[in-house]
Amino acid sequence: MGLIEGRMHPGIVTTTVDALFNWARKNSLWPMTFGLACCAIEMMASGASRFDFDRLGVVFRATPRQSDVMIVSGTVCEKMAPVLKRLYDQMPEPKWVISMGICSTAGGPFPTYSVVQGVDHLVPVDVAVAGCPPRPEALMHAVLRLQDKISEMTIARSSSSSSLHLRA
Amino acid sequence: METQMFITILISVVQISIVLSLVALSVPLLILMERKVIGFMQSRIGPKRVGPSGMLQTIADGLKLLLKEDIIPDRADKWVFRLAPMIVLVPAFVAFAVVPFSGTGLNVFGQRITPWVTDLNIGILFIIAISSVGVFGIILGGWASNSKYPLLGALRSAAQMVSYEVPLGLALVGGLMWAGTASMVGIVEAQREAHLWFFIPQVVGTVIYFMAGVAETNRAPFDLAEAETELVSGFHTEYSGMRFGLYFIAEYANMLIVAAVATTMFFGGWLRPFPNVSWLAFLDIFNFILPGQWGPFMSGLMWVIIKVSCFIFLYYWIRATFPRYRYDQLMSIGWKWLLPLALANIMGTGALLLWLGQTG
Amino acid sequence: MPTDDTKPPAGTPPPRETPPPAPKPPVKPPDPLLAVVSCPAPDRLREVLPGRVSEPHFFAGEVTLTVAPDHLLEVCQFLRHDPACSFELLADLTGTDFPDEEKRFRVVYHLASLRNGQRLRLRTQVGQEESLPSVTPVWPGANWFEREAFDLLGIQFDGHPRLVRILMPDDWVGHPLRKDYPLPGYPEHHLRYRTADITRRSYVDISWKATGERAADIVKKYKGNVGAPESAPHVPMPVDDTNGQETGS
Amino acid sequence: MFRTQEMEINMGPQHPSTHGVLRLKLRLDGERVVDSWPVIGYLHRGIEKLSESKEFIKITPFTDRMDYVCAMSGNLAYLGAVEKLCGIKVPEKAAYIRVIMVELNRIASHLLWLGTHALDIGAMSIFLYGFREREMILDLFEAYCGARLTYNAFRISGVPADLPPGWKEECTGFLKLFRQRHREYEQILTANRIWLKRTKDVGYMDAEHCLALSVTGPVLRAAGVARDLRKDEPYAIYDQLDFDIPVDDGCDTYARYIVRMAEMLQSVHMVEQCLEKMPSEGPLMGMKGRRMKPRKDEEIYFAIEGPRGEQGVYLISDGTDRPYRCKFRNSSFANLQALAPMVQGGLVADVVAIIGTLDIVLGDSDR
Repeated sequence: MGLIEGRMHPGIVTTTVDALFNWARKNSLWPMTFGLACCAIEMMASGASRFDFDRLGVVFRATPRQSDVMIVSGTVCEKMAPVLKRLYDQMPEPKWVISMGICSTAGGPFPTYSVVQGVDHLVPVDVAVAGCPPRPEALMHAVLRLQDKISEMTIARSSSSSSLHLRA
Repeated sequence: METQMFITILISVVQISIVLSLVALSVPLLILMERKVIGFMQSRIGPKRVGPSGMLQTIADGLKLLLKEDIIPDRADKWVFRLAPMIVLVPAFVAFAVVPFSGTGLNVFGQRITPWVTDLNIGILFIIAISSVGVFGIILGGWASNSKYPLLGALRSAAQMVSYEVPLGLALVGGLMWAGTASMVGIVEAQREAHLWFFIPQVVGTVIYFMAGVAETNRAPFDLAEAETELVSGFHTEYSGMRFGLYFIAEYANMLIVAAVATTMFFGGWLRPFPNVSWLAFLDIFNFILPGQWGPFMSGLMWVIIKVSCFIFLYYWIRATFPRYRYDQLMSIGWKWLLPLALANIMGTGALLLWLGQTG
Repeated sequence: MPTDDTKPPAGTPPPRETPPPAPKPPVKPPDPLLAVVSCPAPDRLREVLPGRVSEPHFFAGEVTLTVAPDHLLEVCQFLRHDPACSFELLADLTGTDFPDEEKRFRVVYHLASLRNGQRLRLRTQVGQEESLPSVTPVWPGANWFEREAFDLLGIQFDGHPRLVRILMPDDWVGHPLRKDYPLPGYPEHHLRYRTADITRRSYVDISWKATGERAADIVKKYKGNVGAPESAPHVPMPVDDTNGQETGS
Repeated sequence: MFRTQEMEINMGPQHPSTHGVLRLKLRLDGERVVDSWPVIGYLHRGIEKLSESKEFIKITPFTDRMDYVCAMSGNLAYLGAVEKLCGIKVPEKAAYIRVIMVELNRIASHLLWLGTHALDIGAMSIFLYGFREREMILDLFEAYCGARLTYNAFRISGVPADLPPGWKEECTGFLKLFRQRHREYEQILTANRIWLKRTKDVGYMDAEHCLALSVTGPVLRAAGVARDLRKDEPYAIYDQLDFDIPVDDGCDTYARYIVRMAEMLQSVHMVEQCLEKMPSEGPLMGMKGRRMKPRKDEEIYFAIEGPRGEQGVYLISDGTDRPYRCKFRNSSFANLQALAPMVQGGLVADVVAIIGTLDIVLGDSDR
């Protein structure tokens, strides 16, 4: 949780503040430099000249402490799973997860002994991108969808049990 | 008597707040410009979506950082961890107290307001002394995180800053010898009287100063303390949210200080190029646009801003171009090249001044 | 016999493009894949170390020699250092599982000689309980290849500097490339790497130490890796779910 | 009272410059590396096991996903192995198209290496310039096979389609532009003092040690050994092309940089020749149908020169249309063994440079 989430009763009207905060959050999504497999190359391509993630305010940060969104770009293997989980736990709230590509979404073409069949076994996924690997445009679309999702957030205490996050 | 004192204090407070807000506001602009400038150098666009042409990008970043969860690692030294970013930030801002932003002051309600907070007669020394305090913030931050990469970053930073303080200070001595004063305002006035910017006789000093300044501010190619590809994020690896933001702001404020000192010391502060050549007076355009006292004030401010911006642009340009030095190479440059050169520069300047004094 | 060193490297060109230029076999076999190619190594071995290796097998321009594990190191030393052979490069080392055969694993060594432009495959058979001599004294590069064979197939190499798993986690149970290991693995083995319940904040102790301790128990329990374990080694994870409890207020 | 203590530090699996999920345990004395232990396998996806249950033709997509930076080479190595096992001939035109694609992909792969290597050392703009040109190559691939990264562009015994109309012109235009851009990279880096300081004598490994550790490819060539399978054991149509093997005897990171930069130009030269020599008409597939019956109980090893070194495939047939064993000998795996000896005694900053210079792809090494 951030600084003020969940401290206000849901009855309190917080729309303007919500709008401001959500605007800030969605326009400054810093993903972690966390490449796993093939998709990581496309993730790099998304940050590079032609697609230029910086336009959307997306800057890759090296440390989980300073990042907001984890792009799981590639196959998550059993050996990697605990690391991934720990990295997720190290990120400060509010945080989001984009599952990039079919491997991290559902195991992809690897129904094998060493592949985690979907990263949602480990961390809660906000946006899943299809493709093997997805094109940079698809990743960009995922970021835009995540921005839509963030626009729905509220700092008031949520009435649903799954806490503050998403109603989108 | 009491009212006079009250007014003096009030003026100081106003000056301080203006300077503080000016610096604080220019930091987001600097960050935005960095992303834009480097973006263009790398044949991409840079922030474009947030606000008109991405102008609000850094505002959004800052607000987001404020709203992030503030993580203090379990095994960190909690108080030092909290304190460290402030130790970095405060000196970076305090140093602006002696920076002259323009030449002539303003008369408001019969009170004279100078375009600098104070004109210490040891202005340069004050800046060097204050800015070296900032090192502690970095060292303590890295140490208090109780994590290995930050510790390595802090060690690098400590060694780097200690070694580059020396050539940084020595590089300024040559200029001081020309100026004959350590007051920031006095230095500029000396340049007006000498009819030349001090970088002309002090080319070596200027270059050494700028190199040491880049190293002091932990910028590429000397950004070893936070070398992203080596030490993850260096000393601030464990910092999240606004505490990281403070480090970030301090870094840019330090860049501004280095640029401002270079401007004052070597590039004639608020003076236009060739201040004694009268037909160049048209360069001070604000003298013709604005009435009365505002004209000279704004012209001086314009020159300071232009010169500082050039330095900042140089920072960005270097960052976009150069690979990073290695730790041991950095040390050897500092001690084996910059320090002897700076000393030689002082000797040469002394000899030159002696010769000039005898002949002239 | 083209054993002289001055001959330019003939290589082992693929037969589909250019037929092997070197010596014409007396009787052309009907299948071009089975053509005999020139390679000095079998003859040199026959001269110097008689009886150690089998007759060469030719297929698709490749030469295969079979060697018993006892003579492996000796033959390798010879092949590496003999000037007529001079196989400086161990291109590959791998094993294959043949569960129906008496000696279960077939291990192959792909050697390449840069000086002579030759390639050679050395083949040996080893049983599940037996071990092979490590060829790391001859080619230090065999280190990781042998670790991989140990990891994925469970082949033991004597004299290896540090024979530990390389691709799978250190505490993995079983050797996946064996033919009796199912492709999806044993899901029970994976569970300790998962967290079943996901909340926004779930701090689960997944430190290496913790998994290591638990893994030791698993290894004790399921020694020998074939067949599904009786019970899943899944330990329920502590979950911090305060968000849900506070909603009533 | 005062004592020094060695520090153990974990580089990776999540670290900006480990090129994926390599983990490197380092023991440091200050900043100097005393000991290192690379840990791989964080991307082990069980492709070899998976291949045993697939038909020959269905394995090709997995080869894309191993060395995902140079997927065409992976395709070619695997398909070459299958064709060798079954004795299938590839039509000349298809071989030309394959070589064009593989060489273009080699350029793309080297560009990625250049970008990430330079980024690790701190020159960030090169990374973006490299990607800019790489995108042009990907456009060419996309026009040919529809994919940007995992192509699956070849089939057993040939290629599925001819070059689309206008492709040759596009390609020629790109190659012309690329030569010019290549000069720009050289201007930025080759004589750059900082670059020289950071790469000269870093990661030294001579030919003898390279061979002992099964290291191949540009690393071996930068140690003065002109080992290139395209010349030594020519496959496809490489014996009809005129090209040089860039060799440097510096044995260090800078020499590898020089070799790879020269290789890019050689690839450009090769593609130009191929575009010129390629027959305009001719069959594209050497066989009809998809089922194949290799001889029972035979094994073959087929290797090509990938951008990272010898890229081999070892197949054992059991007479069916599936391989009994399919082992990929990937160069990253073997080359990674050189990492520990290379970083020994260096600084942390050198570790990063050495990881970059080995040009590893973790999918390639972990499979």
